[in-house]
Amino acid sequence: MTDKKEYQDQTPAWCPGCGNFGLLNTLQQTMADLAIKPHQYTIVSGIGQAAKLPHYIRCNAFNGLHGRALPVATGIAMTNPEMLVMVNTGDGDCYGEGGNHFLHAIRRNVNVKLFVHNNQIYGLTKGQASPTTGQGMKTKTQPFGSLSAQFNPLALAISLDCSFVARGFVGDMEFLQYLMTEAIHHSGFALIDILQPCVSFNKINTFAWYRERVYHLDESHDPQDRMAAFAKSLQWGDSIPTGIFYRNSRPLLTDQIPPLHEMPLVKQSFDQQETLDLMNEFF
Amino acid sequence: MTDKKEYQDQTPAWCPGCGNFGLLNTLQQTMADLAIKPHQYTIVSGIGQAAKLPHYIRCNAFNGLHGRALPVATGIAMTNPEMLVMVNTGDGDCYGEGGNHFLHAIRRNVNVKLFVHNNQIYGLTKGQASPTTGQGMKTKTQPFGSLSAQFNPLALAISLDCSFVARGFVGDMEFLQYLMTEAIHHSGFALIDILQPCVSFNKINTFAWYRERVYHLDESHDPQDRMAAFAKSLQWGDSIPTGIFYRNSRPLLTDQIPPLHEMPLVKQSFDQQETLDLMNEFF
Amino acid sequence: MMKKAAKIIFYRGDNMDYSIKIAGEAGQGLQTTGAALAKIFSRLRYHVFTHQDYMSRVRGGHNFYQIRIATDPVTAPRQAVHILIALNRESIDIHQDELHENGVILYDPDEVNDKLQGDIFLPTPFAGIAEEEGGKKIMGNSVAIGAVLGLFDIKPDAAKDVIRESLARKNEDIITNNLKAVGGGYRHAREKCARLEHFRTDAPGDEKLLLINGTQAIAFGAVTAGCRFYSAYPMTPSTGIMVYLAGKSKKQKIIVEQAEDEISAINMALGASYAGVRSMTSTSGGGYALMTEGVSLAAMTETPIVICEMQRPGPATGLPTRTEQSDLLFVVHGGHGEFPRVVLTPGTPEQAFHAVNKAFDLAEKYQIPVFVQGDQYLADCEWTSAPFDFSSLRYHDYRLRGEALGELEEYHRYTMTESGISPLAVPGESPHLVVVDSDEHDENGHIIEDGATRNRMVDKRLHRKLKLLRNEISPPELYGPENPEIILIGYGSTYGVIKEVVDLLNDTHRIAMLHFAEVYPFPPQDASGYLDILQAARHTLCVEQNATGQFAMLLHSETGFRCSGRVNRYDGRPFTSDSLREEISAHLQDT
Amino acid sequence: MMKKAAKIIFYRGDNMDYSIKIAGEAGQGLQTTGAALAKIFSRLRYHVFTHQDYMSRVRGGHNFYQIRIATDPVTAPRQAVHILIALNRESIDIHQDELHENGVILYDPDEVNDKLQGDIFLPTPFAGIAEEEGGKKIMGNSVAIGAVLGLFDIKPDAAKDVIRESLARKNEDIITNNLKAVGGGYRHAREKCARLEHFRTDAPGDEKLLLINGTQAIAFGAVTAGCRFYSAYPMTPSTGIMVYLAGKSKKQKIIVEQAEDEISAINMALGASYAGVRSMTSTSGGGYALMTEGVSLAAMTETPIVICEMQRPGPATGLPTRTEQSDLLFVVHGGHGEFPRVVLTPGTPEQAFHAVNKAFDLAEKYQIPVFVQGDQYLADCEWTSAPFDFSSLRYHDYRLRGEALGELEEYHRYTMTESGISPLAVPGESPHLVVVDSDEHDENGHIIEDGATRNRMVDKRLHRKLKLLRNEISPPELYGPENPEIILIGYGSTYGVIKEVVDLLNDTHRIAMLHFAEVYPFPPQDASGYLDILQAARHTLCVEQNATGQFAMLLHSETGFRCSGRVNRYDGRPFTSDSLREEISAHLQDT
Ligand SMILES: Cc1ncc(C[n+]2csc(CCOP(=O)(O)OP(=O)(O)O)c2C)c(N)n1
Ligand SMILES: Cc1ncc(C[n+]2csc(CCOP(=O)(O)OP(=O)(O)O)c2C)c(N)n1
Ligand code: SF4
Ligand code: SF4
Ligand SMILES: [Mg+2]
Ligand SMILES: [Mg+2]
Repeated sequence: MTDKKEYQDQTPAWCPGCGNFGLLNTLQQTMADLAIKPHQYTIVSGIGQAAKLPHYIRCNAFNGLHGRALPVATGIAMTNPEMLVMVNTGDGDCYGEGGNHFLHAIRRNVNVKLFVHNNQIYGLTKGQASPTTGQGMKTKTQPFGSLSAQFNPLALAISLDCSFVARGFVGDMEFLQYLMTEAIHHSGFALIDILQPCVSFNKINTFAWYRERVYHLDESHDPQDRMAAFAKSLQWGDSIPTGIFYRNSRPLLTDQIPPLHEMPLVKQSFDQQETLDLMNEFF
Repeated sequence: MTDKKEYQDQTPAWCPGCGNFGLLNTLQQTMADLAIKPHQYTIVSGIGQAAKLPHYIRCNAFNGLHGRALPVATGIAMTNPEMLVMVNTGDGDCYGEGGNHFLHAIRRNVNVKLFVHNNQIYGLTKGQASPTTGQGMKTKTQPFGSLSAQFNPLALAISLDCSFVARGFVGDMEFLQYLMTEAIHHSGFALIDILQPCVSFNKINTFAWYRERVYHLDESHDPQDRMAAFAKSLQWGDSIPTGIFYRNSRPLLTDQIPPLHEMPLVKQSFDQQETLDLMNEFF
Repeated sequence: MMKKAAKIIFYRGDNMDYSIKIAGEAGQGLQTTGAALAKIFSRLRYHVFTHQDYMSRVRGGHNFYQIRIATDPVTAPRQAVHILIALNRESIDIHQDELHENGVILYDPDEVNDKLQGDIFLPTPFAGIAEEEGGKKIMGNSVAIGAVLGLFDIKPDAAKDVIRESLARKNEDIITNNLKAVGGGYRHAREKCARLEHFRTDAPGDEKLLLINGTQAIAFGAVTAGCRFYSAYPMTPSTGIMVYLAGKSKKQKIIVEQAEDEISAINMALGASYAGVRSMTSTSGGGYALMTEGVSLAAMTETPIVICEMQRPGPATGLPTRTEQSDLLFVVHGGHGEFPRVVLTPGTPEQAFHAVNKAFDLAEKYQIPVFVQGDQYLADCEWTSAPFDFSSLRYHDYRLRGEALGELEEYHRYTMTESGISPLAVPGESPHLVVVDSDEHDENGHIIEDGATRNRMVDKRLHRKLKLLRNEISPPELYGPENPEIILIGYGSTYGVIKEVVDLLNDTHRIAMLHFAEVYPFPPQDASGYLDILQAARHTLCVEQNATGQFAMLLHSETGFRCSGRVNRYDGRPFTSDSLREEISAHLQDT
Repeated sequence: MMKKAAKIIFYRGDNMDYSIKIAGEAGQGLQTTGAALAKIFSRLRYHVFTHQDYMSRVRGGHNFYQIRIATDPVTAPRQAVHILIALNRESIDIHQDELHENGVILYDPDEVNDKLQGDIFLPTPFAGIAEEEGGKKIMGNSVAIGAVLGLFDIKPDAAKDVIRESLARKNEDIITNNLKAVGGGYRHAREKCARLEHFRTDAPGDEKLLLINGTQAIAFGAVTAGCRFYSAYPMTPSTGIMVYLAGKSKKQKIIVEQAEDEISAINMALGASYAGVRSMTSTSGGGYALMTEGVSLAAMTETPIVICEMQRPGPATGLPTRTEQSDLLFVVHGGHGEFPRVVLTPGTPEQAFHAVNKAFDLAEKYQIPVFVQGDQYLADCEWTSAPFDFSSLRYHDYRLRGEALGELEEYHRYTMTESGISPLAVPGESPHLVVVDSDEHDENGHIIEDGATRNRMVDKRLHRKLKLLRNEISPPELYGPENPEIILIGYGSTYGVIKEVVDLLNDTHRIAMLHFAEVYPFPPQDASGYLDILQAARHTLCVEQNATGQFAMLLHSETGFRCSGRVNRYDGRPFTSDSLREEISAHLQDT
C-alpha cells in the first residue's frame, strides 16, 4: 500500500462539485491500495471532461482523439500484456463517437479496464444529449427532447458476452473502489459504467437523483448467470442497481496469439539479419 | 399483386450458387406480392457482394460507401417518411465498418428495414473474417483462426430494444418472404439478419450446414417478451432459431419531430421571403 | 470586374473608440455580461465588435470577452483596453498591462482581498451593490453593466430592454431587481470614478444596426437559403450553428439531427439531399477529417451538400477553443479521387451569410460539395452591420420534381450533357427511378467497369463542370488605392483586421488589402486584374493565422505568384489591429 | 548528388520478348495458371513482368493475367500479345485484336462451341487432355501451362518444382496427375501448333532472379525493417500486405490484427507504437480518408507510424480493382492542422522494399507519420529483379528503453531540443512516465492553453524537424542523357513504363526520364541539378495516371516549374509502353 499523494498530478480543470472528483479520488486510492506504481499502468482517454483524467493522476498516459481511446488501448495491451491498461473516458466519447470500438473491443477481450464516466451528457461541449441521456430531456440541440432511446451500455455489453460488466456511482466511493479493484484483478476486458453527475449541464441526473435510486446488487445475484445479468441490466428508473452484473472467464485475446506466447512483443529483440532469408521465397 | 419480372434489373455479378440469389428472388417476390412499385421504395446499400443488390432489382437506389448505408437511409427516412426505405447490405458492412451506425439507428427507431446478408465472411474482398465469422475459423488474414467472439446481432439488437428483430435463411424462401413482409408492415426499425451462404469463401457455414440447424421459432415464442427473445437469441450451434424474435411498438422518431407533423419535409414548399424576418432577432 | 469596397473608412483618430474587457473564470457569467453590453451599445447605434477568449473547460480557468465600441465601423480587436472589468484577482494581474493610459479597472473589493491604489482602480462591490439594491449576489453582473453605462453617462434605461430580453423566462421580480442593480452600478461609477473625464460618447449613427456573430450568420444564411436538413456532431467552434438551427427547427421546418459521429452526420445529410431537400453539415477540422470519405461520396454520386468547416488550431485536438486557419489545403484537397468542389472563405458575418446562400445555390446547381470555411474567430466574433442586403440572395430549386419529372419519357440520373450537369430528380414523385452509386457508373447509375464509360463520366463530372465553375467564383476584393505599393493579402477571417491596418497605415503608405473570400476554384486571373496589381506592388505580404502560409502556397501554385513576405500567427489568438500593424511595419523596415 | 540508373538498357529489338495473356472469368483459375507460368520463366532466369486486370467480383466477368518474358529486363506491359490463352469465347472476342501477327490463340474447343479457323488458333481441350492423362478437369490449367512450354519447346520438367510448390498441401497423386497434364499440354502444342517457328527462346541470364510484386515487396520490407505490429482493415489493393504479414506472424513475431474499421486500425497502430514497437497500417483511398484524423493524432503526439496508401480510381468506391494515382495531394495535405510528414512513392517492387525500410527509419527517427504511396498497378505487378541489395538497409532503434531510460534523472516526453526531436521512451520500463496528448501540451505532455508554449511546440514539432527532414529526401532519378531535350516526368508506379518508352525513343530523340520516388517534402533543388535540367529541356511532359495532373501541380507549387505538357490516363488501366510511346510521339508532333 502506497500513499495516495504519489498519484496526484495537475490540478483538475473540472467544475467545482463535479462528480469526476470522486472518481479521480477513488482511482488514486485504488492504485495506492493496490500499490501499483504510476509507471506500471497506462491510462488512455479520448476527449471530453472525463478524458482529462489522465492529466490529474500520475501515470503513463495517452490522451488521444475523441472516441478513439479503445483502439489505442487495444494496441498497447496487445503489444505489452504486462502493462495494466485502463481507459477513462466519457459516455459521449465511448458510446457515441466511439461506439464501434466499444463493440469490437468487447469481442476481442483484450485485458483493458474501461471506466466510463457516465454523466448522461456531453459536458465539455456544453450540454448536448449523449447516447445515455434520458429520453425526453431537452437541450439546446435537442429542442424536442432527446428522442432516441437511452443507450444501455450494460445490456449491450452483456449481449456481447463482455467478460466483466459492472456499474458504479461516484457518490459511493468505497463500493466504486471495490468495483475498480475487482475489474483490475479480473483477467479480461472489464467495463464499469460509472454514474457521474455533471453539475453544470445535467440538471436531471443529479447527485440526489442518483442517490435516491442506486442500490447494491445483493448476494443473491449470480454474476455468472447471463440471463439474470441481462434482466438486472434492464432495470433503470426508480431503482438503479450497482455492482458486478456479469463476469465470465473467456480467454484473453493475447493468450491466443502465438507471437505473444513467450513474452510481450515490446520486450522481444529484433535481428534484421534473421529476416533477410525471407527473400528466398521469391526465387 | 404485380409480376415479379417488373422488379428485375441488371444481371447479378454474384458467384453461381451464391445465397444472394435466393435473397434477391425473395425480395422481388415480396415487392411484387405487396404491389409496391419500384419507385415507391428506395434501397440503400454499402459496399460488398450483398451491397450490389440494388443494381439487380428495380428500385430507387443509393449504393453508398462501405459501412455507411444506415445514416444515408436515416437521412432519407427522416426527410420522406412516405418512402419505404430498405437497407440491403453485408455483415461486414453493417456490423464491422458500420457498427456504430447500427447501434444508433436502432436507438433512433427510424422506419428503415435492414436486411443484412449474413454470410459470416467478407465476400467481395475475398474471404477475411467478418464480425459474425465463427470463432476459430482460419482465413488468410486470421492465421490462428478468428479470435474475437462471434458477433451476435440479434442479442445486441434486443439489448437495445430494437423495434423488430428477426432471423431468416435464404434456403427457406417462403419463410423469408413472410419475415420481409412482416418487417415492411411493422412500423419501426426492423432488422432481419439473413443467413446467406457464401459458396466461395465460407466453407464452414454452407447451405447444408445451415439447413441441418435452422428451425422456426414456434408459436409458443412470444415476440413481445424481451427476456425470452434474448434467451432465444443466444442459441447458436446445433440448432439455430429463425423467425421473429422480438417486436415492440416504440414510437417512430419521425412521429416525434414537429416539422414532420404535417407532411414529409420533401413535400413542403419553401418561401425565402418568409425567412428574412429572422434578421429582426439580431437588432 | 474587380469588386471594390464601397468606401475607404479612415482610422478613427479622435473619434470615439473604446475597448471594454470583461475577464474572469468560466462560470462567472462574463459571457452574459459581455453579450448584454454589446447589445446595449449596438441598440444605441454604436458600432460594436466583440471577440472572446475562452478555455476548453466549463468552470474556472481564465476567459475574457472584449467589446469594442465606436462611432465608425470597427472590424477587429485592439490591444489597449479602456475598461477592464476584472471578476477576480488573476484578471487584474494578467490584463493590467493592456490598460490604456486613461483607462480604468473595475473590480470587486470583496472578491479581491487586496487594496488596490490609484485612479486607475474603481473598486466596485458588484455583489454588494446588487444586494444593497435588494437583489441577489448573482445580479452583480447587472451592476457591472450599470457601472460601464455610468462611466459613459448613459442612462440605465438604455439597458432595460436588453436585460428584459436576456431574462425573458424569469419572473418580473428578478427583472426588476436586475434593473435596480444596473442603476446601482451606474450611480456607483458616476460617484466614485476618478477618471470620468476620459469617457465620453460621440453621437451615434442614425442607422439601425445588426449585431451578429459568424455562426449565427451562417445558420441564418442556411435558413434563408432553404436548408431543410442539418445533421452534425457537436464540435467547437461549429456548435453554434446547430444551436441556432435547432432553435428554428419547429418554425422554419428544418430537421436538426445530432448524429452519433461525423461520418454519420455527412452521410445522413447526403441521404436527405438525395431524398430531395437541401442539406448541410458543419464541424471542425477533426470532424472534417472523418467526413472526407463522405465528401468523396457526394462527389461521385453528384449529391449536393454544403459543409461548414470551422477551424481551430491543430493538429489533433490542439487548442480546441481557439482560432487558426490551418485546414485550407486539407479542405481544398480532402477526399480521395478527383472531383470538383467549391471553397468559400468569408471574412465577416455578413459575407458568411451571403457565402452560405451561394454555397447552397452552387451545390445544387452543380451537384457538388461546397464548403464554407471559417474559424473560431469568425464563429464567435460579433459585428455590427447595416441590415443585410437581401437583393442579391439566390434561390432557385434546381431539382426535378413531381409533375415536371413525371412528364419525362425517360429519366437517367447521370444523363450525359454538354455542361456535365445531369437532371437531379427527386425519387418517389413519379415512376422514374433515381439510382446513384459510389462505384463508377453508367448514365443509369449502375455499376460499370469499362474504361470508355469511366472516361466519359470523369469528363462529365469533373472536366466539364470545372470549366463552368471557374466562372462562378468572384475575384478578390481590393481595398485601398488601385496602384498600391504595399499589398496585404488575406483570406477568410482576417478580413477585418487587415482592413483596419490598411486604414492605420494609409496616410503614410500606398497600401491596400487584397482579400480572397472565394478561394477554390481559384479566382480566374483574366477577368479581374488582381495578378497585375500584385505584380506591380513592391511589397506583397500574405497575412495568415497559421504556421506554414497555406494561402501563400495556394496563391503560388495557382497563379505562379510568390508573395514577397509572410506574416503568420499560430498561437491560437487572433491578430489585433495594433499587433498586425506592428508586424507589418517591422516587415517594411526590414526590407 | 543526382542518382543515376545503373545502365541504360536498350529496347529489346530482336531479342526474345513475348507476352502471354490468360483471359477468362474470375474463378477459372487464371491467376494460378498465370502465377505458375511467371514463376517457371523466372526460375529459368528469364526476365518476367506480369500485370493483372480483374473485376470487382469473385466469379464470372472478365479478367486477365498478362505475362511478359524476355532476356532483357522488362518493366511494363506491352500492347501486343503473342500467346492468348482464352478460357472462354468472350476472351477471344475481346482480345483477338491484340494478337501479334505471329501469335497464337489457345482455346478449349469443348468450351467454345465454335470451329475457329486458321493458323492463329490452336484448339487445346484443356480439360480433355487432363482427363486423358488420368487427371481431373480442373487440371486443365496444367495443360495450358504445358502447352505454353510446348510452344517454346521448354521441357515439361521445368514446371515440376513450381507445380509441386503450388500444390504443396495436396497429396502426391494430385501432383503427379498435374505434372502429367503439363506433359500432355506440351505434346499437344508441339504436335498441333502451326506456328511453332515463331516461338523461340534465347539463352537466359546467369543470375538468379526474384519474382515479386508490390504488396509482397512492401510487406517483406516491413518485416526486415522491424515492423512488429500491423493493424488494418481489408481494402483492395492493399490487402496483399496483410495477407503476407499474417502468414509471417508466428515465425517473425508480428501481431497482425484486423480492425473493425480503418479508424481503429490507425489508432491501434499508434497505441502499439506508443507502447514501444514499430507499427504500420495500410489501406486504400477511402480507408485513408477515414484515417486522416489519426494521422493528425500521430503528428501531435509525435508517435511514429508508417502508412501504406495503395491507390485505386476514385472518387468514392470508384473502380475498386483498378489503378490510379489520384490521392497524391490528399496524402500530402490530409489531416487537420499543420505538421511534418514524409511521402515516398516507389516505382518498382524493389524501390518499394527500400522505401518501406526508409519509412520505418524516418518515422521513428523524427517521430512522424511516413507514407508509402502505391497503387493497384504497383501492388499487383510482378517483376523479376536481381536479389535485393541489403547493404543499404537501415535499422536503428531510436527508442529509449530499459536501463538507458532508467538511468535518466528526469524524463519529459516533449523535451525541447535543438533538432525538435525529443527522446522517445518506452513506458513501463522504468519509473519515468510517458505522457502524450492530442491537445497542445507542455514538455511533460500535459494540456496547456497558453500562447507561448504553443509557439514553442509548433516550432519544435514542425519547423525544426522540417528543416532536417528536407535533407533526408533523395533527388529524383534521371534516366537517359544528362542534357535531354525531352523529359518524361513521373513519380510512383509509372517508373517502368516511362523508362521503357525512353528506351523506345532514345535512338531518335534526346529523351530522358525524371522519376520522383520521394515527393514530400519535395526534393531540395539545390543539391541536385534537376531543376536546371528541366529548365534546359524543350519538352517536359508529366506522365500521370490521373485526370488532373496532381504531380505537375505539386512540382509547380514546390519549384515554380511548369511542365510543357501532360499525359494523363484515368480509365483505371495502366499505360502500356506502346500506348505511352504513341501518346508521347503525338505530343511531340503537335508541338
Ligand atoms: C472528432 C471530434 N468530434 C467532436 C469533438 C468535440 N467533442 C469534444 S468532447 C465531446 C463530448 C464529450 O462528451 P463525453 O464524452 O460524454 O465527455 P464529458 O465531457 O461529458 O465528460 C465532443 C463532442 C471532438 N473533439 N472531436
Ligand atoms: C472504407 C472502406 N474500407 C474497406 C473497403 C473494402 N471492402 C469492400 S466490401 C468489404 C467487405 C464486404 O463484406 P460484407 O459486408 O460482409 O459483404 P459481402 O461481400 O460478404 O456480401 C470490404 C472490406 C471499402 N470499400 N471501403
Ligand atoms: S461540465 Fe459537468 S462533467 Fe464537465 S467538469 Fe463541469 S460538472 Fe463535470
Ligand atoms: S464471394 Fe460469396 S457472397 Fe460473394 S457472390 Fe460469391 S458466393 Fe456470394
Ligand atoms: Mg459525458
Ligand atoms: Mg459478408
